[in-house]
Amino acid sequence: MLGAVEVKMLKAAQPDRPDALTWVFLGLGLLLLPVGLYLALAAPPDVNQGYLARIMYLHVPGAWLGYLAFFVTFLYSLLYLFRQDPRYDRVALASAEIGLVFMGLALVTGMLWARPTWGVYWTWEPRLTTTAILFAVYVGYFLLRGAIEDPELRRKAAAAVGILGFINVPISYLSVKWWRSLHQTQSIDLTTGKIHMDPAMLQALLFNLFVFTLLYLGFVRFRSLLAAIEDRQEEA
Amino acid sequence: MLLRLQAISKRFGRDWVVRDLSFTLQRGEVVALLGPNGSGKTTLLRLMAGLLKPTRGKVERLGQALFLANPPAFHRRLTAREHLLYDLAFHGKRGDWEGALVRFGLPEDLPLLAFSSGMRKRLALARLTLLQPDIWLLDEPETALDREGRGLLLATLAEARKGAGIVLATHDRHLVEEVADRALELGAA
Amino acid sequence: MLLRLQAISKRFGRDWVVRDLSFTLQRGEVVALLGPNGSGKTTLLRLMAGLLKPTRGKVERLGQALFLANPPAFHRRLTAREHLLYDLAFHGKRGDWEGALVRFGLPEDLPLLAFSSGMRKRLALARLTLLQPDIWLLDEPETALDREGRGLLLATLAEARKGAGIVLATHDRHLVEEVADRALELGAA
Amino acid sequence: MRVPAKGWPQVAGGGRVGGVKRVFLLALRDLRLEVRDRSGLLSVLAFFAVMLFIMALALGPEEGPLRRAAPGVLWVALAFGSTLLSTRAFALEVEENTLDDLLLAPGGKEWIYFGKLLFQMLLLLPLALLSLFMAAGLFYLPLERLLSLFLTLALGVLGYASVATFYAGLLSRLRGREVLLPLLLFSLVVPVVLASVRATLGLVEGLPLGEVAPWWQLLLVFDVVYLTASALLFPLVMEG
Amino acid sequence: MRVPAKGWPQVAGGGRVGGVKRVFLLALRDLRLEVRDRSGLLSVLAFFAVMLFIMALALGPEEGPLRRAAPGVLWVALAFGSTLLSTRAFALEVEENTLDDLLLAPGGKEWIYFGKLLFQMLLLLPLALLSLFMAAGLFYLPLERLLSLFLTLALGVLGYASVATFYAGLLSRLRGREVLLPLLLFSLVVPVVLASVRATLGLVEGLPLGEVAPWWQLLLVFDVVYLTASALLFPLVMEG
Ligand code: HEM
Ligand SMILES: Nc1ncnc2c1ncn2[C@@H]1O[C@H](COP(=O)(O)OP(=O)(O)OP(=O)(O)O)[C@@H](O)[C@H]1O
Ligand SMILES: Nc1ncnc2c1ncn2[C@@H]1O[C@H](COP(=O)(O)OP(=O)(O)OP(=O)(O)O)[C@@H](O)[C@H]1O
Ligand SMILES: [Mg+2]
Ligand SMILES: [Mg+2]
Repeated sequence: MLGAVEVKMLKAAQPDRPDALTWVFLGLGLLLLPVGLYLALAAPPDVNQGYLARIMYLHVPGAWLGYLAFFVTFLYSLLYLFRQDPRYDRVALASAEIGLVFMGLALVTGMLWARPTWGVYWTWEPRLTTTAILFAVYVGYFLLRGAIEDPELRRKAAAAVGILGFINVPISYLSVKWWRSLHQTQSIDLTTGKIHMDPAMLQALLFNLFVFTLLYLGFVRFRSLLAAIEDRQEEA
Repeated sequence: MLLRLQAISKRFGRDWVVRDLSFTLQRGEVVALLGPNGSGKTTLLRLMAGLLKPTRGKVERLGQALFLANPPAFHRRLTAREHLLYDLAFHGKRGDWEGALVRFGLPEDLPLLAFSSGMRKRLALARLTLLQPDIWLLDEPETALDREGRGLLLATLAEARKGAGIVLATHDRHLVEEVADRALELGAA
Repeated sequence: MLLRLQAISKRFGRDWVVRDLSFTLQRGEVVALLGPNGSGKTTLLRLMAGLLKPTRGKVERLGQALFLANPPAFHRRLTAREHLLYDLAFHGKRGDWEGALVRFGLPEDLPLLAFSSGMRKRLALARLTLLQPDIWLLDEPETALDREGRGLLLATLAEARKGAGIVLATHDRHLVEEVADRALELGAA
Repeated sequence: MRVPAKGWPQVAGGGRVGGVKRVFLLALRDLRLEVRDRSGLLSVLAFFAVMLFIMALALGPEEGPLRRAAPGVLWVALAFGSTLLSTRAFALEVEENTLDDLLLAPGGKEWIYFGKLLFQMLLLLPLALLSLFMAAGLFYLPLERLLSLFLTLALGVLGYASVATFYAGLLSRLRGREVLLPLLLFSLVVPVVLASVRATLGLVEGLPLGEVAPWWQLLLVFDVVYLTASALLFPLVMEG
Repeated sequence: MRVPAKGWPQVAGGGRVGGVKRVFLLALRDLRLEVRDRSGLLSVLAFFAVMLFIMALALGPEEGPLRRAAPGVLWVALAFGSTLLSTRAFALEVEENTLDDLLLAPGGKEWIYFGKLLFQMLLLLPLALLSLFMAAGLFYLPLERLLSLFLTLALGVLGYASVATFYAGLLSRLRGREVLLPLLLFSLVVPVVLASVRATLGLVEGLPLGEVAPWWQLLLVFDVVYLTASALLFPLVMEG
């Protein structure tokens, strides 16, 4: 009797298909993506770099959303450890995965940008290095998950990596300040709140940031759901 | 009440090993855990100790629980004396380790890697008598012991039950008859 | 004659564990190795298997010897089927591993890390019946087995003795009475 | 009570032992086990020697490049030594199945973490000092600012070891830990190693202390963050 | 007989198995165990990547010193990887106490040595190739003479692994093997590593093959000597 009620409650807590909000985020994000790209192409060229600077509208939101995603992973990992509810772990997992995608986007666009401006795709410069390490942490996060069979230990271990690994986010962000080198310092400095950027460029950038955020939210909700379904299959 | 399991279940992968089991252990009780090979005795003991977590249900412990694995685990580079002293220290206890070693017929200064299986079992019993847990969880405690060792085990259990609760998993029906107040029989795997 | 020990002695450090022991094992014989804890039963079995070398004296083996340790040793990442197949291959033998698994009531595709202590003991017995050594050296083979498992052990021994010689170390006097032709009693340590 | 032989510490058996005493006793016991194996300090040291030796030979006889490379080589060697030792700290318990007994001791579980960490630091610090001297011989490393150098080593090693111990504990129950550990660990400690290399390089190249100090601060921040986070997380991941 | 599921090799159960088949089966089984731990190639690879990565960072961004350092770093990494793998090859048996069962199999005991060595080479060779590519990316190592480079790697790795496997077997019954192993090992294999570094350096710096060949000959001699000596000694040290 109790078992039946419990199953019902679990079902209610874990729907089989994405809810309306998820679809709204995803739909709106995908719809606005071309608008953002149009704004990016219409934005005024940079004084030094000309039209090349337009990569920025993918590069910077990608990197920031990566940071945000890892922050969410950090947060939900903490929540998981304190509440021991697998739902938090699934959000952490989803966010880490989407974060890897966004960070990957920032890395790729950065490399594409680096080639014409610095002459190489890659150098061992602090920002690039710390970003690569950040990327590696979350690759490790998934390798660890793959290595542990026991679901509970897997969640705990992953949560620990999600928490400890987050320290690389501030390191990556601040690396341009700590080690002044090739990569450009912040135009929108989140630590001091100062903004050095042309308003038109800023508008386009912020719009793209908004679109990316919508996409992020949609994807995380979607991926958490998939994880829930996977979990249920594992348990069945 | 020393230990209470409330409708606990444990699953490994897809197999349920323990299902909806409830159980209470009182001080002064000796409970035998019976069942064929693979029925979940060891798993249940580890759940009681808190070394495993139940998939469902709750385990409450109102006292210090210690688990005697089979075969017992020791650092082989330490002597019996050293091992007992460290164990006492880690548990913040004091006790007559020398008397215990004499009683269980164990050499003091031999590294444990030179101990035979029966000597290791005796040392594990000596360790428990010194640490005096409230809940004794013993997995096949009678194996590896010779006749004298079995006598020591029986004496130890008789003494321990005065202040503690004991759960022991075993296949030895004679032992059950000799020491257990009641039995918990687990089904086949 | 399958196995002959000629006045062997074994010393660990300064302690003599086995002293001037002579012994012969014939095909078809079951010999029980008795003695209190620490009297040298396990050591003697390992000497017989050739896993230890006697300090003095000579060990002659006229056939393949296998040793069943207590607890038995397996690779925990393999399944029972895989383990038996590799074992057969390493010994250059073939055998009905499927029948053996069914007979001993073991699952085929579970990794051994999920086996309980009794299931491991059963697998060890299944392994021996498949590899059919000439000399069976068993260390406390009856422990960890439930009633059914004990029956299987007795049947296995009865069958094996037809073509091989068996030495088993045990503390279980009932087992000795049931299966052994004669006993070798070792003194106290 | 009989007088204990062979330098048994007069702590045990003396009534209720506090958390700190437990930590020390655990570190002490592990050191003792390590010494009994006759493979502790000496062999890690040998490993260090060979690594420094091969690298010195490979990087050629000129003084300039050798000196520049020294901090990097030194830190890679230390990082590996630390990984080895932290794995061993838990391998000791896992091979003998004694981890369960530690976990069942009354009170919290942090003391196990701190005991293992202390054990590691007690081995690593003398080791770091010795490898500093070796590097001085092989890589023309100047030793005038020995104290500052050692401070750098201590800060860096602590940051490294705190995470290494945590992960070693976490992974101790998995097989294949020897190889999974570096993977997880290094992405976390590369920042520590980088900061340490920079500080060491600054000291070697004779920069004023004012310019090295920021690196020390950074290392200190890492140490504090890693240590607290690991100590808090350890009991959580070890239970059940 | 039932059709074996999940890719079981059709060798076992097929009557008397020769020595060579046994060797292959043992290597195969160990590979399988390694893969089940989900930590085989992938994680050792990660370990290599990390080592190369840190060294590249530590040795600074200029191309010249990086390229010069590459062979040394590569070989230290390979040596370390080989040590890890050979330890693991026997740790597998020791942790489970299954070494006795292997030793009691009929016939000689050399096959165990060769099986473990084969297991190691099967993991190390692809690994060496991959780390070559990584080094090419990180250390500006030119890859034009890939074949010669790979020959050098294969010769060097074989020499190293043959001794490493022998020692790992020898020490497998002692505790503390992870750290004791390098001590004994390195004194024997430093010549192999040095010769390999020299040959690699020659290839990287574009020396004519004629000047590299003597190193290869030397490596070959080492390989043959170490391999025969180890194979002959192995049964002796494993018995009794
Ligand atoms: C692989 C190469 C690169 C990587 C991994 C990379 C990484 C990053 C990351 C992680 C950020 C976000 C952090 C922040 O906002 O401070 C960022 C921001 C930025 N990057 Fe890159 N980057 C790369 C190449 C480049 C190149 C070549 C340029 C242009 C010359 C560039 C220009 C920028 C700009 C303008 C920002 C935004 C900073 C701001 O306005 O606040 N990046 N990059
Ligand atoms: N490696 C060793 N070093 C030193 N002494 C050892 C070693 N192995 C065994 N001994 C000693 O040899 C004696 C016999 O040990 P063994 O394990 O053979 O006893 P056993 O008869 O099997 O005992 P049990 O019934 O407890 O299994 C013991 O006193 C033990 O202390
Ligand atoms: N880690 C694990 N993964 C999967 N299954 C497991 C695991 N541990 C135990 N099991 C399964 O749980 C069941 C109970 O095992 P357990 O060891 O508790 O049995 P037991 O009653 O102690 O048996 P024995 O009398 O043989 O000691 C077995 O069927 C076993 O296959
Ligand atoms: Mg059991
Ligand atoms: Mg014995």
